[in-house]
Amino acid sequence: MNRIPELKTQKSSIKTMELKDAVSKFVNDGDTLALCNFLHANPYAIIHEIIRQERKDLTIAVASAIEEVDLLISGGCVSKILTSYYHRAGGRRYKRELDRALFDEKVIIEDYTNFTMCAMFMAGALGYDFLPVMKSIKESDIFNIRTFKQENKLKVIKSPFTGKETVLVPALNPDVAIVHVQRADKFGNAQFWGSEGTVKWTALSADKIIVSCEEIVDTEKIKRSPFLTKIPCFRVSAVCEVPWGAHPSPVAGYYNTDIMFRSMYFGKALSEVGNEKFMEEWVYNISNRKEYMDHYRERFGQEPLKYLEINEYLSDQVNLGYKKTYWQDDFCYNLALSREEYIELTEEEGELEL
Amino acid sequence: MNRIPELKTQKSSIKTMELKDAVSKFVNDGDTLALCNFLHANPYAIIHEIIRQERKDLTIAVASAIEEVDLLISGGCVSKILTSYYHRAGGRRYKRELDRALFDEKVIIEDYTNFTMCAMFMAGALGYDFLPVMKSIKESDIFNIRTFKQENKLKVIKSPFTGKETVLVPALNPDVAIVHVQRADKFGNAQFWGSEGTVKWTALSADKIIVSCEEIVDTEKIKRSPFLTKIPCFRVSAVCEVPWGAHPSPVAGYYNTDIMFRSMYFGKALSEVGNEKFMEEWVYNISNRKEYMDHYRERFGQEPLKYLEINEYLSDQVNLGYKKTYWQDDFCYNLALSREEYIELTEEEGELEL
Amino acid sequence: MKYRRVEIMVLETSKEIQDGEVAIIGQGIPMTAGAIAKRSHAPNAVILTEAGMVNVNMFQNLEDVADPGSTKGFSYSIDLFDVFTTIVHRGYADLCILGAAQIDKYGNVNTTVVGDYCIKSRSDMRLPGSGGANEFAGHCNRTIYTVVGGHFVEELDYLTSPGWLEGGDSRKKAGLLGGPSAVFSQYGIFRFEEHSKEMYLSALYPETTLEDIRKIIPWDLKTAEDFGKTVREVEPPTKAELFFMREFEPFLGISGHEGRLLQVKSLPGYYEKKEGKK
Amino acid sequence: MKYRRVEIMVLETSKEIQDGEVAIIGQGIPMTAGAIAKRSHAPNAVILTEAGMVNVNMFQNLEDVADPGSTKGFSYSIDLFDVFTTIVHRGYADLCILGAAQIDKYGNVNTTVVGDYCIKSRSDMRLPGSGGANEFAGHCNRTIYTVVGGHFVEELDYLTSPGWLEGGDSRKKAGLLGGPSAVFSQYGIFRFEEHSKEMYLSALYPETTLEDIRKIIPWDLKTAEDFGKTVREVEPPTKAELFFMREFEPFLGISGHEGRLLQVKSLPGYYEKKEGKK
Repeated sequence: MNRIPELKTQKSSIKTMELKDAVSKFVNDGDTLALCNFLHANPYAIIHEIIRQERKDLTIAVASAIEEVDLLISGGCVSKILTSYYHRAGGRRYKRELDRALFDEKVIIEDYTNFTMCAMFMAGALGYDFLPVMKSIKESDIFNIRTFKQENKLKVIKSPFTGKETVLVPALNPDVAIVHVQRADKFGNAQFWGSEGTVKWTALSADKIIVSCEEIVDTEKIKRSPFLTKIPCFRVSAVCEVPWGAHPSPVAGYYNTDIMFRSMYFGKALSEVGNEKFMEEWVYNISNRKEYMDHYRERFGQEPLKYLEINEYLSDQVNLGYKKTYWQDDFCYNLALSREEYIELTEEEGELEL
Repeated sequence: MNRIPELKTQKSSIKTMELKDAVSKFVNDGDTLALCNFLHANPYAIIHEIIRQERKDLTIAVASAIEEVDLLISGGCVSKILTSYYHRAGGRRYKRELDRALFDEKVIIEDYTNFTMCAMFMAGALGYDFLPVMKSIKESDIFNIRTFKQENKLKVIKSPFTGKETVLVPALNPDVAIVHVQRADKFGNAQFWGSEGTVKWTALSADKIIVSCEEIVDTEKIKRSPFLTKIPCFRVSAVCEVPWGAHPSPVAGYYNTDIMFRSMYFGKALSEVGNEKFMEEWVYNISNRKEYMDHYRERFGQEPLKYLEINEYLSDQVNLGYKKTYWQDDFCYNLALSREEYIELTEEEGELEL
Repeated sequence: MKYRRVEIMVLETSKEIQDGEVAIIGQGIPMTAGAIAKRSHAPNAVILTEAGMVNVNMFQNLEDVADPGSTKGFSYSIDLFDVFTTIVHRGYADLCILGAAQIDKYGNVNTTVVGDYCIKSRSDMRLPGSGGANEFAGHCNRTIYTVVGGHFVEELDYLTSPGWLEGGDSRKKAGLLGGPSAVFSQYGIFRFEEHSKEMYLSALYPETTLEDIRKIIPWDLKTAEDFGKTVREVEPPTKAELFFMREFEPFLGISGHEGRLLQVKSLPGYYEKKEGKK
Repeated sequence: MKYRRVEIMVLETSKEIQDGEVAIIGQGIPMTAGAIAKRSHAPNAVILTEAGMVNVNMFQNLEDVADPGSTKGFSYSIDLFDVFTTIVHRGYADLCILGAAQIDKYGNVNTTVVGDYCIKSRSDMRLPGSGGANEFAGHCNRTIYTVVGGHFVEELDYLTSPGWLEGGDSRKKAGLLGGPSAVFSQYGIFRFEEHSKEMYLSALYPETTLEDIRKIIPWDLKTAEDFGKTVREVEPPTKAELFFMREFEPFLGISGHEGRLLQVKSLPGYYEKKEGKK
């Protein structure tokens, strides 16, 4: 998945569109698809749309997976998985889509660690071929046992400066990354806070980035909090306003984990029949996130949503500041000259005549 | 300057102290001293104190230097410089301390680029021996001409994954880093915003970090803006409240560059006599920053300070949020049980007797 | 009043965190241990998770290591890469507290798979995988394990996280710092002998005998007495401690299975209607 | 009304930035060029500096690349490392605008030292050094140079930033992307021939002749006419353009030396008292 960095740009312009169109335009069969969110604000709305549009033969790259990858497997979208963690809810009695797919040899998995997954994304995001990683992985079966990455999983060199043994990961540059964030502007400047996880490096490693967000906000809000921007406008292919786009996972400042809904899913997904029913009801029979939430309210009422509400804990306001302009009341304090004196001087010092 | 990472910790505790004591305790003759600030909020107060305490034989490591390194040279503190940029105000007629010291062979300089300086600090901060860097440096005399770093300045290897030629920098782990920031709490959690430059990687590369700040604030303010924290408490050796600690450089949200004062310095520093006068008046005859600013006001009045004032441009407030506690009015919504039902269940499920 | 073994285990685990230390907590049980430490003997401890929330002060159990809503703020927001490199790799993490599914006598741990890695039979079972555990175990000063529902084994099916490797100085030779320091099971506490690095019984929980312990350990376990020390008898928890823990994480007072069933049933009118009819 | 050559140079430089492009601006002259582009033909250009302020909309000249006070906000705050890697190295920087002290016919540049690197004689002179220039010049799609007070030379005293190296495909062979695209001097504009990569005269400023240009170029300079094109004659600036530029950066209307003298004198009562008596 390495490539020589090429001259490329996704010019700064308005990037808002319907999620349906973004997936249709930017996700292709056979792509390596990176999931940016690390257990926080998982991009469920985008994933449901990818399943509905029946993408095939995807290689999923994700540092820590919860049930979102099970859904993609259910949808028949996945052939390979690069990951370091795959949530298993409680012990031997809980078999799910991954277990069935591995047993049936429908998918193949390559195990890493959260850190080495992140380092591969980062190497890709930086435009390097490789990055060094921490040594502990070499003393594990994660290093020894390799499936589809084989000799390109991890390599060991001697540091040319100290001679010390150093483990390297290769760069990972997915075709497309999907990410859910709190907010973005119409140009695609995407802001994320709470637990940062692997969002930045995963997103920036990809060629194309699809952003869904709880709300599109005015650029002035972005400019007043530039430290919250994790993905700049000129990297984004599409930005889609999708409230509740990460349900049932939490979004800092917007909503809490829907534990009940997740438990319900885990319960159903134990059997193939239950899993199919879930997919039918919550993915295939739904055409967008608004319908999904309408269905939720119809099914369960408003009460479960009340436990997802978040209390207010506002960020501290600091002064970002800007200086006085050099010219104050026709006096230039930078040169200690009145406008008249300045004009006189420019006439003296000028070289050409207008 | 590489070292095997050692088990070490600077425990979380109260780190406030007088700047005088911080320099006396944590800066030693012969140290490699890193200057973290990149043309923004340069730590002048700490530098003046180091000069007054007559530290000798320092190796200065800094991505971009303005006049602060000239001051350290004037003070006889410096023997080596690792840098990539050294501000020269306007052409051949402007000779300053660096020019004199190089001609007299009092200091030796090794040239890098801003990026490779930063990458060396970053390698050190990450605990790696080396990091890859961008290839362009290999096509320059920065690569070809080497002074004291010799073969350890830069090395070239073939990428073990792709065979591509890759330039590497070695890690840089300075003994002590000095940094000026907007604010910190008493534990040393240091917050910085505006232009971020090289602050984070330079500070985190060092064994000891001395922080000066415009103000010490309550930890609650830090917790409401964790994304502004660039150095965590457990890495900091000392935190010193020093208002105006970066004058004449700017501090985002606090004050603007004092262009007039810097021009005055550049003017004086052209001659050895003028430079000595400046050092006498602004460094040696002053014992701390408060005296420095008192002297400034006495000398120039309040008027020049008025041009340093910063207009208010407040950061946008976002909801960091927190969830409802599981127990609401003796009802546990997480398990959908009343307290009575819960207690009954714990008695049923309990394994041991109290 | 009744209590569960896991509750005393959490309380004992919390005592591993010293004041002012930098402690990494993994998913599940370790989080409650961290919260107790922070509210009792270690108020200045810096608790963090790999998702990059540093210096959290959890008012209740985090759903997972990235749960942003269980703390009113935290003092340093970084990402996963920075946690591992600038804190752990540089040696600034005093300890980590992790869970183990299989653990051997040298504290090597498997959290990846039970049985064959390629899931060739129905009895082979995927576990979550390393997550952050491999590097935490390999590079923190001290690694503390909690074993709930996991097993002590002669041989791991898969080595996810390095402990003392083959014992003795084998870990040091591999260039790794720190190492496993204690293992908290539901029956007692284990530590590692200084030179051989072999796990031994250090303390027993109330109402528990050495025989109970031997039933879960497949090798000839040594105890503190083999090294001239005594096997400590752990005090039962206080009512206040139990109350605090159950407020913080109601799951602790009941079994995980029971808890999950309750959660599923609580979605009003759903579970009953659809599944109840079968 | 009089104007200075540097003012027309800034205006012409600004035209290199296309709308929506990602443009890196270096210290000094390039900043005003960026500001003009943003307020005229390229409102959606993303202007950034290596200190990590991305998408600035400067209301006046930045004192330097890290000056935080000359923009009311910006949309993406990163650090220097991220600018170089995630933006420049990955190929997302459409162009950079840099200053040159010595430049040769293939657009290779020296900003490090005039004379001997080791400053063995009083005539050897340190310049600022690379700063960010080496990597910008080596990895941006297009590099634009402004030459004010610098020199066109046959041979550089030190190669700080790679241009087309020895011309032809030598840069491509070295594995570098992009390359120098235009050079703005005080007398005219230079571009590079497609195959040989040799610098040629592309445009002349008002009241300037080819002979004026030849005086500052030590080699036998080709012009656009050698390649069947015409040497464009640059239009003089408008009064509105001059007014805008001088509001934005008053220094542009006067010489740098004069400006600095004025600044020093303006510290009330200081310069006069101490230095005036000499």
